[in-house]
Amino acid sequence: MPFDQTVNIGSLTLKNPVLTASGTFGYALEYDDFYDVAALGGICTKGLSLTPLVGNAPNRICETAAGMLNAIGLANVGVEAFCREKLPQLRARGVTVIANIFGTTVEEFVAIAERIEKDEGVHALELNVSCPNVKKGGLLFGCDANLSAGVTNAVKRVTKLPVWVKMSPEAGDAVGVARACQEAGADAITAINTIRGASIDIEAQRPRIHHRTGGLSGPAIKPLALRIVWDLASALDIPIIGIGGIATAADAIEFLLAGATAVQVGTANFADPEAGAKVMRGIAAYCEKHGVAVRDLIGRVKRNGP
Amino acid sequence: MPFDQTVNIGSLTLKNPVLTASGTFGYALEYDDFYDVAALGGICTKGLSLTPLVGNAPNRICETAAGMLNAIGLANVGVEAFCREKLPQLRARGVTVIANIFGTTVEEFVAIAERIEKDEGVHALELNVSCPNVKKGGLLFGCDANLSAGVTNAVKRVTKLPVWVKMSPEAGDAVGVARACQEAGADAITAINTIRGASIDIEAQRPRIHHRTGGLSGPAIKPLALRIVWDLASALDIPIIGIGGIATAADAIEFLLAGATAVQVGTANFADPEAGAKVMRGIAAYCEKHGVAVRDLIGRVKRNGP
Amino acid sequence: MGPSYHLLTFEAGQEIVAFPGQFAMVRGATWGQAPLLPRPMSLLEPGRRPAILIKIVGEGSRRLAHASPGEPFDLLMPLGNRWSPCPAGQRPILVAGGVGIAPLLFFARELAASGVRATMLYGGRSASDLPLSEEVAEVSDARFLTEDGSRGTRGRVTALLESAIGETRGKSKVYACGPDRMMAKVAEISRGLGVPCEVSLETPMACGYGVCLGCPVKRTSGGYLYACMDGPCVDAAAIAWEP
Amino acid sequence: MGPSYHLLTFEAGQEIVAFPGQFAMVRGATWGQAPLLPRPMSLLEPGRRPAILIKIVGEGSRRLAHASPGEPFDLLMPLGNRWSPCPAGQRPILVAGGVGIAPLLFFARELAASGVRATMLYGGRSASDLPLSEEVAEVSDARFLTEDGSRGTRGRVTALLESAIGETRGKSKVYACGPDRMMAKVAEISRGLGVPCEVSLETPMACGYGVCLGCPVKRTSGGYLYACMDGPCVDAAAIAWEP
Ligand SMILES: Cc1cc2nc3c(=O)[nH]c(=O)nc-3n(C[C@H](O)[C@H](O)[C@H](O)COP(=O)(O)OP(=O)(O)OC[C@H]3O[C@@H](n4cnc5c(N)ncnc54)[C@H](O)[C@@H]3O)c2cc1C
Ligand SMILES: Cc1cc2nc3c(=O)[nH]c(=O)nc-3n(C[C@H](O)[C@H](O)[C@H](O)COP(=O)(O)OP(=O)(O)OC[C@H]3O[C@@H](n4cnc5c(N)ncnc54)[C@H](O)[C@@H]3O)c2cc1C
Ligand SMILES: Cc1cc2nc3c(=O)[nH]c(=O)nc-3n(C[C@H](O)[C@H](O)[C@H](O)COP(=O)(O)O)c2cc1C
Ligand SMILES: Cc1cc2nc3c(=O)[nH]c(=O)nc-3n(C[C@H](O)[C@H](O)[C@H](O)COP(=O)(O)O)c2cc1C
Ligand code: FES
Ligand code: FES
Repeated sequence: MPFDQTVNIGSLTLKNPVLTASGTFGYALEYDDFYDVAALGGICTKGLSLTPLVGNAPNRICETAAGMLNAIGLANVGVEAFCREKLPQLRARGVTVIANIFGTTVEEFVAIAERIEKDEGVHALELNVSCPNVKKGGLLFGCDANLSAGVTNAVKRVTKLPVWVKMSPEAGDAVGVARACQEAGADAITAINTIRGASIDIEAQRPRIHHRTGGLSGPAIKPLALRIVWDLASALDIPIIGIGGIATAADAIEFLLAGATAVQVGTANFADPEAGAKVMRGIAAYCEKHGVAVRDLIGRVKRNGP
Repeated sequence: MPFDQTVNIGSLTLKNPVLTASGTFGYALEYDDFYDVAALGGICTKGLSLTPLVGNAPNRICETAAGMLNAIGLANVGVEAFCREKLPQLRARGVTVIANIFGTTVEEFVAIAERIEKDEGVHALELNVSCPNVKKGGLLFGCDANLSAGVTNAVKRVTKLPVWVKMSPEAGDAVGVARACQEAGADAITAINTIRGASIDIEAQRPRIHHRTGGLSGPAIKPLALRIVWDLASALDIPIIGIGGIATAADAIEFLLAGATAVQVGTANFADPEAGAKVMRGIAAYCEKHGVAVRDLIGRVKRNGP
Repeated sequence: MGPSYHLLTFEAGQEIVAFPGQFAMVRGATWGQAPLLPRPMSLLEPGRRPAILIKIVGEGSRRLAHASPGEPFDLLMPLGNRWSPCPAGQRPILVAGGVGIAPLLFFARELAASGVRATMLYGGRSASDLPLSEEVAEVSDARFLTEDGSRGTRGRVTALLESAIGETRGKSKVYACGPDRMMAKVAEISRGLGVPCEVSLETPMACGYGVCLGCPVKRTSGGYLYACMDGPCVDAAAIAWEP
Repeated sequence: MGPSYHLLTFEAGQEIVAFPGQFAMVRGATWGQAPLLPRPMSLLEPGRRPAILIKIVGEGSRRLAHASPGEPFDLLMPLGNRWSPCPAGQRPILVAGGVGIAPLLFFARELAASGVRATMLYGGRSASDLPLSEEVAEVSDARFLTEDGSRGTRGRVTALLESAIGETRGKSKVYACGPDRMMAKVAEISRGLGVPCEVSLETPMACGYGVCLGCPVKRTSGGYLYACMDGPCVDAAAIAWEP
């Protein structure tokens, strides 16, 4: 391949820098009708908890300007069912699997990681310390440097897999939290998870989301995500995986230029199930046009003078 | 008037709950061709500094999905020119004037407030402790409870005018910062200022904003702003003035229902110079339809069960 | 058709095989970043020129309704399940509220094609809320109801349901699509008379194919059904209707 | 017209009094939340049916260019200042690059109406980048240039400027609109030959009427000009061109 698309996230080499985001791609098996998901750099599973969760009461979603709110509440099949029912099928397809995991305590995170360790087929763990839609855990961890580092460190001790930590944009000091995770052994930082928002139905005079607030995602948050990724990439030594509002290859390339080593496509999968594949192809076309390998795009944005 | 539109922000009674936002409405004199700005609840001036500022190098603005980034850098005529050249004209028109003021030190804030105190015609001060586009001051103040409270307290001591403090959405603990300002004597909290974002031109491989980052505003941030206003209104005793992405009366009513006592229209003025007037009329129509005074809308949103 | 109902027909470029009850996720190819999500719409007709019936309730439906000829759209279809077949010996009673007629007219046509003329109770606020009523009358034994009495019987569709079921001496199956409150009432009446009832769920949806988990509906047996994957056509008895 | 240039004419419903160099802020009334901001566009024609010339460079210009007949738009106009009149005894030399022709064709028509036939140097990448060239030739002494030689002289507009000024023996005034780099070069040549030069600034704009402060242009005397209020037509000598 003249314009190499592979990137390295620590010890893990991805076929290309495009992953699909947790919670927006199911367990990837849903995409058989659309495209070969094994061609992706990777897929991040729906957030896995120690035991199955049914999630929040409806309404869980509503649309906002160029974005959406969601308060799914981490409805998922649980790590056990995932490993037994989904993982073998993903393995058979040759998919690069990132398990997104969520616990309400450090012990839960550790137990999930240990369970995953027992099977083959997961290539990295992504710690969701930034879910805004659950009562316990979630944001509490992700906005605090010590707590985030504590989770990271505890998980690192029980797994041989690379550990990615997924950041909240609500941490007052995102760089500080990320740096603490880096020091605790994180192999990469994923940024960003959603930021909490609200919407009110003025005729019913009720929140549109039953949970009152939901996580804002989609193109609306792209500038925010890009800024945070840029800040993190400038400050840290480990790779940053950029996410937030990416719908096109052009969006993804902005993140690469800002310093992301890879990107994730989230909400865009809803409007177009093939969004991930299109972003992948578009990046390759840009590399060809500019005559560069994808890793030469990383952090290439020029700085302006004062 | 059967459906009273007046609201009280501390000791100040506004004709109606609609103001126009700082930096998006010039000094209000620019609107003579469009409508009578004295009919508004109030206008917030462009941020005034102690001495005139020329602002940042171009490009200062760019559009994003349902939003825009700006890094104007607080270009303004300075408080002296404002008081001499603009204020008399505003006074003559009977406009309710909120002076938005900005300093890089507590002393500067105080000096500006003292200068304004000397003239008639300003009805309240809005402290911009949350500007993301300047090298000193700005966010530094607004994200720290002690610093914000310090500025508030110092200004309160030299002015008889009501003091509003304008919050940054980037404070890790917005409620904590606002509460500290309340305790320091703030008469109201304005929320929110812009949140920092970035955008990259992938062909030029350069930031679209010379300053690298700019403040994100417009409909994109409305869910975020509404959530913060809702949180603040639930936690504080002083009035909250809601702002962020308000373009229509329906948007404004969401903020009132969430607990804002008044609202500000910002970026929407650019697409439609009459946006403020339209929001004003739309709220009155809603009050008529629902048979309530505007103050009965404040905080009226219903809570969902668990 | 009333001012707020619109029929939209697409040139699919290929034969779309779909069944009554199934839906499409529809998005304008030129919408850009807002509206962001595709909108779920029941299929009214399959084939090379699939059609939907739109009621304007917000920005997305407004743009669909006012599409200009030749405007490009992205459609994901067919999605979800179909109305379950009506068992032999049971008479199908279709109960439609307003735009809920779309999947039921499609169903009535399928039934008619197989030689079964369904009973249709079709209601709305006023005469203009009964789009496609002539087409409905062609393929079913239709009774119209309006709340203001401007067409057919004055009242709500549920007013005639009991007698319609009675006419079949309980040998019927009810299929309903319309506002939640109407469907809950239809479900209650059917249960009371011991006849099976199926409803087509309407919830907000982001994806339409099971990955966002944004379309839950409370289940009587605990937890949630997902409207796009477990429905939209579901046994009414499985649903824990909101009070 | 080339594939990426489009003429858009509005039914203003009233007489728009505007002068060459002034612009409009244009936004589709149905755009909703994105594109958010109106787009600045030079007026090509005033009157009851004002017109603009659009080059597609992004989403906003694409939507304008592909507007369907009857589509509603919000226009704020006229905004900004006009080209300053050409002093008696000086020959107007208009230098246009691509879509920069719009305010200059308007100007050439005004000059022609007052009995002055301007010199026009009109350049683009290739023949298809010279929209409205026939209209231009009608009202001015036009010389066309293309970089690929597909029409007129091969080269850039600036190639002929020196000789055009020379022909007037320095008794001319230059008016330029086009890409920044072209205008900088035109300004440099004019200054070198001691003739006055005016340019029409293009910057991003949010409001168009002086409140956002988003349209600064660096001034030689320090600080900034604002393109919407101090321009768009400004003395080229006042501008500190980027290197
Ligand atoms: C399986 C399925 C089939 C459907 N079939 C049809 C159809 O054939 N014809 C038709 O006109 N509509 C149908 N709908 C409803 C349609 O999807 C919504 O009306 C549409 O998405 C609203 O989009 P909007 O942008 O116009 O309104 P929005 O601005 O999104 O919302 C306007 C109002 O409608 C409510 N709303 C939003 N989404 C839905 C929804 N899915 N169901 C009910 N209310 C909603 C909102 O709460 C709000 O009060 C169907 C929905 C589902 C789930
Ligand atoms: C006073 C004035 C008069 C103008 N007259 C015309 C005209 O008659 N015809 C015409 O086609 N265009 C004209 N323009 C330029 C036009 O406003 C921009 O091309 C348009 O706003 C781009 O919008 P977009 O959404 O298509 O592109 P965007 O997606 O906003 O941007 C696409 C590309 O164009 C660049 N761009 C954005 N805004 C401008 C701008 N104002 N000037 C130059 N480049 C820009 C961006 O940096 C980006 O690279 C004028 C601009 C000004 C300030
Ligand atoms: C419906 C939905 C469900 C999500 N579920 C998860 C999740 O389980 N775990 C997680 O880490 N992030 C979750 N996210 C966050 C996304 O992975 C992503 O960080 C965020 O949506 C921003 O990216 P986007 O704008 O591309 O969607 C979810 C997002 C959405 C919209
Ligand atoms: C171009 C521009 C300039 C602004 N200047 C100021 C300012 O001088 N002082 C200030 O407190 N806020 C300023 N703001 C922030 C707005 O007042 C407002 O808080 C923010 O834009 C969010 O509201 P909106 O989405 O309605 O625009 C500015 C915003 C914009 C877009
Ligand atoms: S609509 Fe996404 S899971 Fe049902
Ligand atoms: S465009 Fe807003 S000040 Fe010039």
